[in-house]
Amino acid sequence: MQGIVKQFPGVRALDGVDLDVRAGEVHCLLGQNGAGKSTLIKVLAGAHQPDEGTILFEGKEVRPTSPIDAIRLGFATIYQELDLVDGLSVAENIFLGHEHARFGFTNRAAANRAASEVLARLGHPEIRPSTEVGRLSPAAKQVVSMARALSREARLIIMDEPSAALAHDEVANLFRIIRELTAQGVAVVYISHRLEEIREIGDRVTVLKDGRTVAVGLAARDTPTSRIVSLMTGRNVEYVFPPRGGRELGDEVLRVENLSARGVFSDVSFSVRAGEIVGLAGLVGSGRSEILEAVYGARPASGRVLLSGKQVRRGVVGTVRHGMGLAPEERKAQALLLDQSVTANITLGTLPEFSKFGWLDRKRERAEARRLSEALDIRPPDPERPIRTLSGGNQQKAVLARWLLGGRRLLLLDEPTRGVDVGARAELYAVIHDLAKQGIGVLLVSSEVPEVLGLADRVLVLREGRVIHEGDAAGLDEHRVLDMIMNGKAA
Amino acid sequence: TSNEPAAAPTSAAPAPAATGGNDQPGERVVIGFSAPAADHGWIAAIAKNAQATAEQYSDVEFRPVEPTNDINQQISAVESLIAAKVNVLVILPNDGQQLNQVALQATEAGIPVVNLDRVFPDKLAYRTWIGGDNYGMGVAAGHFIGRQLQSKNVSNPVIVEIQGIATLPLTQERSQGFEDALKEYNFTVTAKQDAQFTVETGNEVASSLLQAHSKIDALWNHDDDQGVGVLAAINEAGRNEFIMVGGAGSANAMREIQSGNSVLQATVTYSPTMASSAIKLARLIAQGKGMSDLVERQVPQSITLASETITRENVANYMSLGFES
Amino acid sequence: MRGTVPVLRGVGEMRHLGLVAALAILVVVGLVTRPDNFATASNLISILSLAATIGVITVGATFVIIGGGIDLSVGAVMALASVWATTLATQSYGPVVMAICAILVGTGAGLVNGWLIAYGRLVPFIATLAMLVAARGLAQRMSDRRTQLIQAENSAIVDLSTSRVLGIPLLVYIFALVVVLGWILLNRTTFGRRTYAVGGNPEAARLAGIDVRRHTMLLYALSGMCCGIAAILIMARTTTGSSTHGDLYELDAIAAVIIGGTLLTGGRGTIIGSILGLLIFTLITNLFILNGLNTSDQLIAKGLIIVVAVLLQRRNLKERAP
Amino acid sequence: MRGTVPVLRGVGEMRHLGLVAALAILVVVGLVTRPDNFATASNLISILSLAATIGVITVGATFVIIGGGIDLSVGAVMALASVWATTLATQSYGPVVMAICAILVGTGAGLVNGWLIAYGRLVPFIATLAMLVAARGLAQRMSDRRTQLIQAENSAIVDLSTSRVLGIPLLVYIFALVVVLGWILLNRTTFGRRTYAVGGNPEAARLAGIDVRRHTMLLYALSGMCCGIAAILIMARTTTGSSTHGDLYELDAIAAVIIGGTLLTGGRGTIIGSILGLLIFTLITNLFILNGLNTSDQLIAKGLIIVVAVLLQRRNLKERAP
Ligand SMILES: Nc1ncnc2c1ncn2[C@@H]1O[C@H](COP(=O)(O)OP(=O)(O)OP(=O)(O)O)[C@@H](O)[C@H]1O
Ligand SMILES: Nc1ncnc2c1ncn2[C@@H]1O[C@H](COP(=O)(O)OP(=O)(O)OP(=O)(O)O)[C@@H](O)[C@H]1O
Ligand SMILES: [Mg+2]
Ligand SMILES: [Mg+2]
Repeated sequence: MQGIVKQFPGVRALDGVDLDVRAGEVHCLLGQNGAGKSTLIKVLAGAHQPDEGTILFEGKEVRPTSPIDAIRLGFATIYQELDLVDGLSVAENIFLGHEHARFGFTNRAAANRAASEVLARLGHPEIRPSTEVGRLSPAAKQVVSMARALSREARLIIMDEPSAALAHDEVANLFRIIRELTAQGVAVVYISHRLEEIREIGDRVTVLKDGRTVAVGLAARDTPTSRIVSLMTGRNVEYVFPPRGGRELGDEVLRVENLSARGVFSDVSFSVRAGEIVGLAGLVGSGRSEILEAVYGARPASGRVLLSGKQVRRGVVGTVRHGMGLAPEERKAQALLLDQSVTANITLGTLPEFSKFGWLDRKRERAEARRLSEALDIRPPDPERPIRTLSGGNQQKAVLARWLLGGRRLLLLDEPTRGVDVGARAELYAVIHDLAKQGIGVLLVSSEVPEVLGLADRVLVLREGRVIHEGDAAGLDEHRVLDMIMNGKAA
Repeated sequence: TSNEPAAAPTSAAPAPAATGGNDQPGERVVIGFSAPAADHGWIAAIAKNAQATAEQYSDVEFRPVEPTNDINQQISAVESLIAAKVNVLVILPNDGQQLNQVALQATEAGIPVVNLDRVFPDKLAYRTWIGGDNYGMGVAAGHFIGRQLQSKNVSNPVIVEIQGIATLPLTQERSQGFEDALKEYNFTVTAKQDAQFTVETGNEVASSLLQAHSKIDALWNHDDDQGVGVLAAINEAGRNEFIMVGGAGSANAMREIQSGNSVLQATVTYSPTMASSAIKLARLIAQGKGMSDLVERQVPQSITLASETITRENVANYMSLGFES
Repeated sequence: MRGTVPVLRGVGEMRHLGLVAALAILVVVGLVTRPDNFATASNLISILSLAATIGVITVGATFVIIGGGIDLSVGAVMALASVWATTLATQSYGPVVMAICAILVGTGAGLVNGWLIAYGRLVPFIATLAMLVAARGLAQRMSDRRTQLIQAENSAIVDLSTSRVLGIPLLVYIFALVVVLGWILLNRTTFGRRTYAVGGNPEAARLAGIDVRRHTMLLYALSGMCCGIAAILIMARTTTGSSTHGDLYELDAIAAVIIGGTLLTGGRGTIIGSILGLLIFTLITNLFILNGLNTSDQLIAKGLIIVVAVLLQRRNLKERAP
Repeated sequence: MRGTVPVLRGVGEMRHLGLVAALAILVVVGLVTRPDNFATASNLISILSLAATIGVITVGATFVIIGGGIDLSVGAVMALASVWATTLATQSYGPVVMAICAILVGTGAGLVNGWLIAYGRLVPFIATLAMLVAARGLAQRMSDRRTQLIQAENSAIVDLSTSRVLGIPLLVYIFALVVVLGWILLNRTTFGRRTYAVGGNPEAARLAGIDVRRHTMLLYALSGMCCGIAAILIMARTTTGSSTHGDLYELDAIAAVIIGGTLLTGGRGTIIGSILGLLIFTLITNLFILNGLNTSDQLIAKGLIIVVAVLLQRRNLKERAP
């Protein structure tokens, strides 16, 4: 790809990008949130039309004007936002657009068989091809997305943050498959904000910054992290967690007693004190999100939830009024009003703070939104833009910003850094720490064990809906936690 | 069939009674005309008759407004005619009561209103009313059925009634007349259902009614437009044990009656020719003339058409007046 | 499970239990209130004949709604097709040409709808509303607002309603055929599967390489074709073509589809649900007329029954869902 | 930009340009075809009076649709409110009680809709369709299918239509007031903001601590209240209460809202767009009336105009959007 330019109203998302990918390699695409990575690969996949620039594939100029063209060329894409049809089965989703059919009549048995094979290859034989996709967990959906890309005889596979919704062992699975593919000469474009993944799987790296290529074909294994980070951000960011300690732990803000929901989790008890960060570690599907939702009152469960010693009325309205806030895991489905401005999205949870007798103080609202988007470095820095036009990572920041307002006492953060770039991640960590310092209790779920260990004071390790270990984060290392969540050994 | 070119009388208004010099061109008049939407054969015939009659006179400028079934819009339409200062208005209201006020406005603005068919409750609202006799229609149908059944010595007959749009006052009047007439024979209506004046709804209602009553003696259907559907349902069910009477007097119904092998043995008229008469009256009123057959110097305040019963015996006389549904 | 007859399985599926229960209750009411008239063969046939016309339309509407659209023009298009097929000119070519004419007019109107929506990017609601208005106008123009009788030499059309095979009128067979074909198309072909995709997540469908626009256009054409078939049936039943046919069918058809469990937002739904929904409506009307209820009371009762039927279905869904 | 009068800004906004252009074209057509009648004060007032009733309903419908729902019962609820307010019993308490009665009946029906949808979990389409049917039936029952005249002693109601201030009938002021209040509620209050949230992404709204159910219920109550107000206006215009009032208003209101750019899927839309959409419809009708087109051509023309108006708007949107 040469000199690709893509203009959106008010934003030049791509401003002359070059990318060259060789057969059989894993080419990583790096860049800050909003750098233009997703836009670039959408151009390649035929989902966007470039304003300028050419694409050469195997020496010939191609111009995919629609996704169909790109698919015919042998490009398969896993998009950043899940692109599945909830009402169809797993098999139907995988083969959507290239069904097993004769004269237009579908052959379900063949499709289910083929789907089982692909899923088994991905290490997920437990996902049944006839299950409706709408009933799967986000991680399983991601697997189905990958299966779909693999089901095509692709020459080039593009993966936009495929690992964001995956946990440790799944990523390993993914890498195994990528290696199989590249061994067959398939080229892979891989996007991720996790540098350690790049190191492990990548061959070469292209770095984007503000819609331009700033580095081409860096060796993935040998380039120093600091150099990559400074190429991406234009400054030096230390990818570290703020020092623990220096925080006073106050009274108990949250006490959970014997929380159970049939088939998801059982007998969960723990507490969070003011100023304390408690992390939940566990495999995908271990019920972490469900516990958060149950604590928040968004999901029925038995057991008691006490906020500052008082039992709160069940239901989100009550818990929010008592100072809880939840940043949910699926931002598009659970958090965002895509058609509304960034401001409206940020203030949604705390509207009463900006109103008198229901009358909105729009000036104050805008000012606060502006302050927060600066603090979290949401780009572009215009809070009046529809949030739909923001990049994935920036949307995620807005989701977090929602609960930094209005005196929360307890924040529930579900995968708060999913899809957030290295630089912003460090900022988010600092923000979370600051919040704790102000005496807010934080309950954190993350699939990245180092993140849990680095941020939290105390860690609960979950396995199949049960707490198997509870203890200080300081006394744990990544290895031990992984061991526990994989093997269930409460060491 | 109805696909034949319109029978003569619908385009040429029925020959007037000897009107002497009244048809001579006179002072130029603008006649405003407002009626419900012509989504139905009878109303369509009303609009056509009015138009055709107006065109016969060189001194008449005919100004129809968009027909509509929405009261609110018809009020607006009449308001626009008042604003355009027409000389005389002919209004067939969707509902006389609801258009009363705007008719009153017109009268107050000095525009005489000829009220066609559905009557305004307030006599101040119109100069002349001309319309059919809905009650009389029911009476005519009731008497025909009553006599037929009596002559067959039927006791406790099953008499079924298919009404038109139930919310129209005219429907209620028709049913009342029917009931009252049947009472004289000690008969009552066994079942009645309303349809929407359309072929399709007539068909739907009839096919279910035929299921509900395995033996029927007589059936009165208020409207010949929907009657086409009613007859189709009867044929489909293969029923012929009863006599049927229609309403309004469409050409199609007359042909059925004439054929002699139909259950439809009579229809009671409610002739859309009244629109032609209304235009003529409007013209006379605007020109300050009277009706030449009458001694009075001015057009009368109210004229009610008689509802006639068309049977096989007299259908030939009426054929030319039948409107195509 | 996979082995059983598909239609039966469909009816038996949990999600339709509520509807089947509602139907059963109505049948019981019928048996109790009119033991003599209700359960007769002729009444059942009459119910099916009544349901046939709108039933055919409902099949098309189900496709459109699952595909994420809506078609308000169904009744008007059916009226236009019936009028076009019964003009003197068309009638002179005989019944076969009349039937083909009706289907072509319906499909053509559907294609216009589809084109406006898929390529003209009009909202379905507006495009088909415009078609509703325009098709009625055109039908009135063509027919000069008269009811056009089918001539004696073309009575083959009317025979669809009056001739019977095994005691059942031909038009009921046509209805059944359309339902079965619709079911196969929706459940056993790529076209059907893609319809769910286009309605459920058009962006995902596009990215999966489906030509969403063409598919959308075809959906409306299909709906139009069903209206054309329905026009033949209504011509057979009423022996006429008329611009007044099919008044407010759009509401009835959409209501049947939605009572049947299809989401108005698209992506989910079944043909069998729609047909059950329709039968509920038809049965309600039939029961009312059998029992001689007046229309005001009918309306009130209908409103209540709709609510109860759907609540029944809801309860059922709830028990099933997690 | 931010400083200018909000309403003006709203009208001037890009997204409404297409609508304003369509309106402008219609005005030009009016001026050309009827130079003498069109631009008169009395004609303009007549247009506004005609638009007032359905305009008030449109305001409520805009809220419901932005909130992700649909209200098919508006016309029927208006009819019911008009009938209830004009029963002899109610009339005996005088015009103020009549007005209050209309509003209470409307709001009550809206609450029932809202309750069924929010707590009974019925699909809005079905719940409000059931209400449509039931309310019409009830209105027919109450009025015994007769038109109920407003009695002389309660002519204060009728005065709303006949009395004028600065040459403009009172009911036009009421219409304007409802529009302005609606605009403020939607754009300047937390209620409005929440409406967008509930319609745009109910799950997100729920997780943000909004009581989605209660809010949904209030939206339908608001729509019902608007129907109650509309009932007062229609009573004033027709001097009657009747079960036939407001037939098919639901289609007109929804069409106006959607032409105005509100998404049927919720989460997006403006009051001003709806009102412009409504004015377009009303203007079309007015032009037809003035020009005395008395054939079915009107319907055809109407269909075409709708398509063109929306295409104009689309083109405009396209230029703006990616
Ligand atoms: N549809 C759109 N309309 C307007 N602007 C857009 C649109 N899509 C993307 N943008 C803008 O283009 C820029 C690049 O976005 P893109 O999604 O490609 O970023 P990214 O590199 O994938 O970021 P992330 O790591 O957060 O996913 C951003 O500034 C974004 O706001
Ligand atoms: N709506 C649902 N219906 C049925 N099962 C569900 C549903 N939602 C979640 N589950 C199941 O509940 C379990 C916990 O799921 P969940 O994805 O929330 O776990 P998690 O620990 O939060 O993992 P993740 O990292 O994906 O967030 C899984 O087995 C999942 O399949
Ligand atoms: Mg991205
Ligand atoms: Mg989770």
